[in-house]
Amino acid sequence: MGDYGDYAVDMKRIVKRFGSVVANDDIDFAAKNGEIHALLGENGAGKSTIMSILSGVYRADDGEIHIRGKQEQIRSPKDAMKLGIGMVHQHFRLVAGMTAAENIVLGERGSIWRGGAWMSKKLQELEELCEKFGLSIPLSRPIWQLSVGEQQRVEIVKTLYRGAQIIILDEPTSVLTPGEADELFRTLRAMKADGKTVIITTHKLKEVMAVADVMSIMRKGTMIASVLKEETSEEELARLMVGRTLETVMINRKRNISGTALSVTDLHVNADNGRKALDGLTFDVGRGEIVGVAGVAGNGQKELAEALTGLRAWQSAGRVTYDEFDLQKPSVRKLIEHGVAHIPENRMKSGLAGSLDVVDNLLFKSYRSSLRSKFGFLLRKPNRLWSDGLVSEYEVKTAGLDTPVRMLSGGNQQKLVLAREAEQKPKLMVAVHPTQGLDVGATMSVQQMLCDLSDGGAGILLISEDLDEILKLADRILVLFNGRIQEEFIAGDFDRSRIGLAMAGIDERGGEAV
Amino acid sequence: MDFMTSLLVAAISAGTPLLLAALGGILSERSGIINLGTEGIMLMGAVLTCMTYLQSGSLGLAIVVALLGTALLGALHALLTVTLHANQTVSGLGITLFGTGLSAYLGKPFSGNPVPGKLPKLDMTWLDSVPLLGKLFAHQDVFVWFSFVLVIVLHLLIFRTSWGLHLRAVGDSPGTADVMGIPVTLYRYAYVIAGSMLMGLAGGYLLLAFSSSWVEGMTAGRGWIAIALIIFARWNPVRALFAAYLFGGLDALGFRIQLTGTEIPSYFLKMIPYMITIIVLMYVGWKTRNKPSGQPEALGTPYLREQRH
Amino acid sequence: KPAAAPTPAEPKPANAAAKPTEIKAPRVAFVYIGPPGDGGYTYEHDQGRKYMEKELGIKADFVENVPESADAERIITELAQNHDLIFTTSFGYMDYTLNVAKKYPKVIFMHASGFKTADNMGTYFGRNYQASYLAGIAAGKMTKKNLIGYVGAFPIPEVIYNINAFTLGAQSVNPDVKLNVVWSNTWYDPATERQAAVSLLDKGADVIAAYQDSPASIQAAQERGAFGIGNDSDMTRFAPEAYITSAVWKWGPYYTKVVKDVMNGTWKSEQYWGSMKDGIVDISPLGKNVPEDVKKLVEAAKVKVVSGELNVFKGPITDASGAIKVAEGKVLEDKDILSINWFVKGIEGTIPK
Amino acid sequence: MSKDPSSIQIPIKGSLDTKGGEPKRKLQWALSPSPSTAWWVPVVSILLALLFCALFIGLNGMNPITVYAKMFTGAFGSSYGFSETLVKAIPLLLCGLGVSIAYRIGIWNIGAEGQFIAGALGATAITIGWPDLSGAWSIPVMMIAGIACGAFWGMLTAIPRTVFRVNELITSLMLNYIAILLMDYFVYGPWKDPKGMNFPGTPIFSLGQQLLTLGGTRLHMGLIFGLIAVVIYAIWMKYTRWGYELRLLGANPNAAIYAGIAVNKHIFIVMLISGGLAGLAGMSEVSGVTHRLMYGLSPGYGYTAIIVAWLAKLNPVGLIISSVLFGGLIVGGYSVQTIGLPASLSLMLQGSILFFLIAGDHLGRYRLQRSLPSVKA
Ligand SMILES: Nc1ncnc2c1ncn2[C@@H]1O[C@H](COP(=O)(O)OP(=O)(O)OP(=O)(O)O)[C@@H](O)[C@H]1O
Ligand SMILES: Nc1ncnc2c1ncn2[C@@H]1O[C@H](COP(=O)(O)OP(=O)(O)OP(=O)(O)O)[C@@H](O)[C@H]1O
Ligand SMILES: [Mg+2]
Ligand SMILES: [Mg+2]
Repeated sequence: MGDYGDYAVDMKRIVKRFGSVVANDDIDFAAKNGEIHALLGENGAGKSTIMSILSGVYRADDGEIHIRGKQEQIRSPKDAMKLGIGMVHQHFRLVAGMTAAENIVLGERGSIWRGGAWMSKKLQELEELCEKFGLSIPLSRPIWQLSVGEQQRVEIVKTLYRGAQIIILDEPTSVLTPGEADELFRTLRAMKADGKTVIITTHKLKEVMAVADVMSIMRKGTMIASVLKEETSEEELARLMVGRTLETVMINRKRNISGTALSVTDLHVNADNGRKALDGLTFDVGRGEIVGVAGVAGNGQKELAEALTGLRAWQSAGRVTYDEFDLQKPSVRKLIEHGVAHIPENRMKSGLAGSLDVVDNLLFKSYRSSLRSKFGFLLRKPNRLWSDGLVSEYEVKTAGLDTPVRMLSGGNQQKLVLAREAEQKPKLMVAVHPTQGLDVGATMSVQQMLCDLSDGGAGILLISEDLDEILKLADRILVLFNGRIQEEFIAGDFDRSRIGLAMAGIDERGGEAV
Repeated sequence: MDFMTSLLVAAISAGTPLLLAALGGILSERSGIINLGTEGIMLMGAVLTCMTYLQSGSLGLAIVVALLGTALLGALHALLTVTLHANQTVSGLGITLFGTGLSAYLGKPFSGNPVPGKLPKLDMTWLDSVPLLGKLFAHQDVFVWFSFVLVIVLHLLIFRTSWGLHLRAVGDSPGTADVMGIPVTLYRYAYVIAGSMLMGLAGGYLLLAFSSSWVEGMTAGRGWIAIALIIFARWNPVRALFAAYLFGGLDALGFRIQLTGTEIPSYFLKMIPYMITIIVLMYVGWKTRNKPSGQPEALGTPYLREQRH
Repeated sequence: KPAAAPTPAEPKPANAAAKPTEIKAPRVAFVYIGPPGDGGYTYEHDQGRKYMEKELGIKADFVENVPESADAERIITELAQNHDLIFTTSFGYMDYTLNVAKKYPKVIFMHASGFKTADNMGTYFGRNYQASYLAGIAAGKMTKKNLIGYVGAFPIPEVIYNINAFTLGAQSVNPDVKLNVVWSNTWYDPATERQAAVSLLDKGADVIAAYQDSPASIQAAQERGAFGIGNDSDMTRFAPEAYITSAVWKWGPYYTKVVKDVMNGTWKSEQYWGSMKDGIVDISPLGKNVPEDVKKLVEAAKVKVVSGELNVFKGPITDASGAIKVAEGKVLEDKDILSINWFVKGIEGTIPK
Repeated sequence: MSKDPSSIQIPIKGSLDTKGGEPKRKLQWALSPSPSTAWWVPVVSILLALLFCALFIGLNGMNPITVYAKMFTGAFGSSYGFSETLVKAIPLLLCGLGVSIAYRIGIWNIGAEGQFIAGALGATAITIGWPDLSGAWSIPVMMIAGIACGAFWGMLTAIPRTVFRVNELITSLMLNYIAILLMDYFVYGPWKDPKGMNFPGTPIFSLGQQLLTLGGTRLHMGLIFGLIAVVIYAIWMKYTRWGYELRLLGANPNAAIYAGIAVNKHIFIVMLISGGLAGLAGMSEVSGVTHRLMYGLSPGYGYTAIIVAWLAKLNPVGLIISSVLFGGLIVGGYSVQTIGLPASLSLMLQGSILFFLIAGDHLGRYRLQRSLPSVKA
């Protein structure tokens, strides 16, 4: 790589260790000016780590970094910023209590006074910026009220606003709907057209092929290869990532649906802010059936999942019955006892306890059972054996059973949650974005696992923003819009474009729904 | 002076040291660092004010020395909690022990000697004829006026300036602040130190306004009350003003009830401020049960850039 | 110094040991409730210690800030291991001192303000109410509005008899005078004491007296143009304009005498309650704004108190409800003074029962 | 544990191995974090703190060695001193245990002081209201009363917290002041010893109302209560289902809700236990040491207990060590006063020891490690 002029980023021999874990082992990575460069790899490959080094969040143990041909020391995010490097982190870096606009202008120096006039001037500036890149965000709402997609757009606008020339997006699409993802890609292309260098990490090969110019593939802390889009294929990428050829697993399903696992009648639920989130929902999930819930983020999916798993109260009128068990008022514990499993939307917020170890995190749902505890005492040895089994069965990569789960990579954390929930042998599984952030192999095994569960007679409510996933797995699709079921589709009658219309709130006859 | 007016005057008088200390605590906690050393820092502020005033005869110098000395204690707390990631509770309690001890040690040769001068007052005789305001404001000392100004300045600082925005970000989400190029460590140091200086000032004021001479342990637990008032005020300077005056006023109210010849034992009358505080908080808690508490999200947690959160 | 006994000696029958023996250079220790720099109670004991040290040319040890909790017993025990005479200067040490006295029969203990004794343990205190009475006379003359405010620390006999004596003194020169009492429930907390004083000033009192350790109340009085009466020590310097006087302790001569007795082997266990005549209590010089005639009046009364002609608690005395507590021609007995729990007529205030 | 050899965790080799075809790399020394602190770090920290304070002692005109020797012998050097240190450690241990349990689930109970006094009040109430209770019954009934009153005081913090979302730090602090005033009311008022010349204190407890003591010392059965409680705590936290629920709740309350754990119920119960333990400490203190309720009963045990708990990192064995350490520091601190050191210096020493301990705790987690910059997979 003699000609540095072309390279926006050139990282050489980067080494990074976390305790005894080598997250980046002698990595070389380079990205040219004005290209969209995708960084691929399985969970825990070290993608986030190397990007964090570039953006100054981590400091490399060894190696050098050249930016636009010049060797630079990046000691802090501030150094990175000065070099025009901005990053959208996998776990967003936003202040929940502040508005979107405040978050965007947060790092800004210069004028100290932040009166109303200043803010309205900024708002206008930001709106123009959003428009330029085709992003829409509610600028004056606090972050905690925004959906994940909106939060991500805030993050992107933030980097753009700060004039970043090299923009890193760490798994930007894992939390987006197809529509949102498409929007994001449009934005990325607009940024590329603007002369910016974009680096994104992702697991979704289809997206990569659609948007990236170059792909670099990492595996287990090392860099495997860099390939041009024109010279590769999805299959090759997958092989490089996983290190072996992936047989395209056909998902086989028995599809014998009988009885009801869940029956919901006239369910009304309020959101955190008191506004109505679910407005009289009625539907069933049969035993052995997978019901997909599609919809644009913020139409009540989150509240639906919470209401069904006992985390959120519902208005008294409705009625929810699980496999003949009639729930009077929300109780997580009763629902766990009656075999309701839940893969929550945000694993670190509620699905896991970061400072506890793997065993403790696997015990969440089952510690009350007589297999895991007797006379109020936990059975330590059996529990460890059992955990060890689960960890290897679900291929969770961890340094050990005593490792705090905060140390695990995002994908492996998700696998841990899945392992725990599936282990419950549930009668009903409420799965929210179950494959979010998972690599190809893991995604496949998770999907297979869901199918196996349903074949075993469990009802599955699959709430996902990955429409492809729903189309692939579901026996029935409910499209949620504005807290109501906009339309229902039965397997064999799936029509992508009609589903898309329904998600936008437009019914068959073409009129806008109320 | 009628009952209410005199009570209000008493409330301001008793509330001002609490207010200053609570404002200091708010600054510190807004940056994410709890400082349970308030009591010790107040004592150091008091003793340094007294010593310097006695030695130099200059009030100004006394206050400067008190501010510098308590800034050092703040820096120690920041060093331990920000740089060395020490447990903030232990460090704060250590500051209280150390400050109590050091102040007693330093003050020994000076105790029982009154400082040579009075607190300067801002006399506004033209206000005297105005009914309520005259009594409340016409003859307040400079510290009281300073505390009024400080409340406004801090409110604007926290909510209307970029510094305040940075400060809140550092306290709520240091990880975010860091990637935005805000120097988390610098902010935490600066605000812990500034907060300590206010606590020191509170101690100095307590000495100058209430006893004019030093004796060990003269704050008598006011540092702890100030810490409680921070929560009461939900980390907001303006609310801190009302909280401090409410507490001070209730404290004064007890004596006034005693003077009505009531049969209620004075112990129970002295409980009034504590009980009312709990009751008010229960009421406010119930009313705002669906709102965020206002507590800085990262309060009490050290920030390490490379640690996963 | 001789080596300290490593473990406490076995308790022995108390009377077997307390034989008067001469101790040439007694090792003396004091146990203080507060810091010597409190400017009040402990300060005066410490002054007494220094006086005694100077008079006798010996050096005494002291331990300050000893809480009246379990700690006290340990500290007294430790001191007993290598001292001959120990003064414990606060009431709360009484039981602890007694416990240790039983274990160390060779050591002499002197406990201030208590009522329990042993062969090797005596008690001592002063009739500071006599001085309070004199201060009351000054106050009674100085008040224009005939309303005096009194800030009391805690409703214990020591405070109550001082308030009563003070009131009787004021009434002796001004029969119309009324007294309002508030309890601060603290010995030393300037801000609280000031609050208490201000509440009295707001009610119209123009003289503020306080049985407290800090000068905050007289300072508050000065700011309001009222007069103030302090306690324990001379507090002129804190509020020269407002200062009238205080009852003050003069422990030095007494401490000297006790140590001398021990040196000579003449010490005996007794309950000493010294008076103005002995010089253990006094009033501080009257303030600069106190008129000459008032000074004269106080001076004259002082002579009578010292000579014994004037007994502060001489009947008739009625309590606040009007009931006769001391009949005409009788005097209140010491044991009744020491356990007093009523206010004399003219005092408005509550003593919790 | 993943047995897969291709797992990405590549242990760094301890030994130098640059043979083979690998290019030579320079040897690195680096500070690397390790999860725990070595045993000697606290010892060194304390020594440094002593060295630091030696400065002040020297300034005060005394020989630091004499002072420290006296301090040590005063607290640990004789059987009497050590028994006194343990007497001091008992309330610290029980209160420290109480606050530890609360901190485990993220509850900022700084109300041990008030709960301690409430416990003492409860136990004393039995002696006042039921003076003739037979000896064998007195102690158990007093214990129950002490624990119940401490727990009640804890509940007064728990209810505002769970029902009204009031920060427990502020309520528990306010309740401390209220408890002290309540105690003052009783000892100055209705419970005053009628034979006590109107002085503020209850009558001395009868022998049957006093805890057994060891030999001629003041070391009482409270020590046994404390040790039993610590053992129960250790087993409970580590091995029981309930302990697991509390650990989960402390680590992530949202996750606890998600796992079906009734958060408020747990907070409530934990506050009862926390208060109950402090209450037991209060009962032990009146029944074992002071033998009466008197004003100024606690010289701040409840607050010192917070330090004890955090120093121990809420760990059971640590609690025993740190309560004895602090008991010794206090006892030794008074002891050196008998040779003329001002009280203030022993407070400063306590503060400095804390500073050095927590600073050492952090610094001690770094080890100088010799390693290769990288190891090729
Ligand atoms: N701050 C940290 N502390 C400790 N270990 C870490 C830290 N960050 C990363 N690791 C470890 O480094 C390895 C690489 O993690 P990294 O997050 O870079 O993976 P990734 O490729 O981004 O995976 P994913 O697709 O799951 O996000 C993992 O084993 C992870 O546990
Ligand atoms: N507490 C709230 N107050 C106000 N608005 C809210 C609140 N929660 C969510 N919203 C609004 O609802 C929309 C979606 O939020 P929500 O997180 O419920 O969606 P979701 O379906 O779970 O999608 P995602 O998975 O992307 O978060 C957002 O546009 C947001 O503005
Ligand atoms: Mg990642
Ligand atoms: Mg990751």
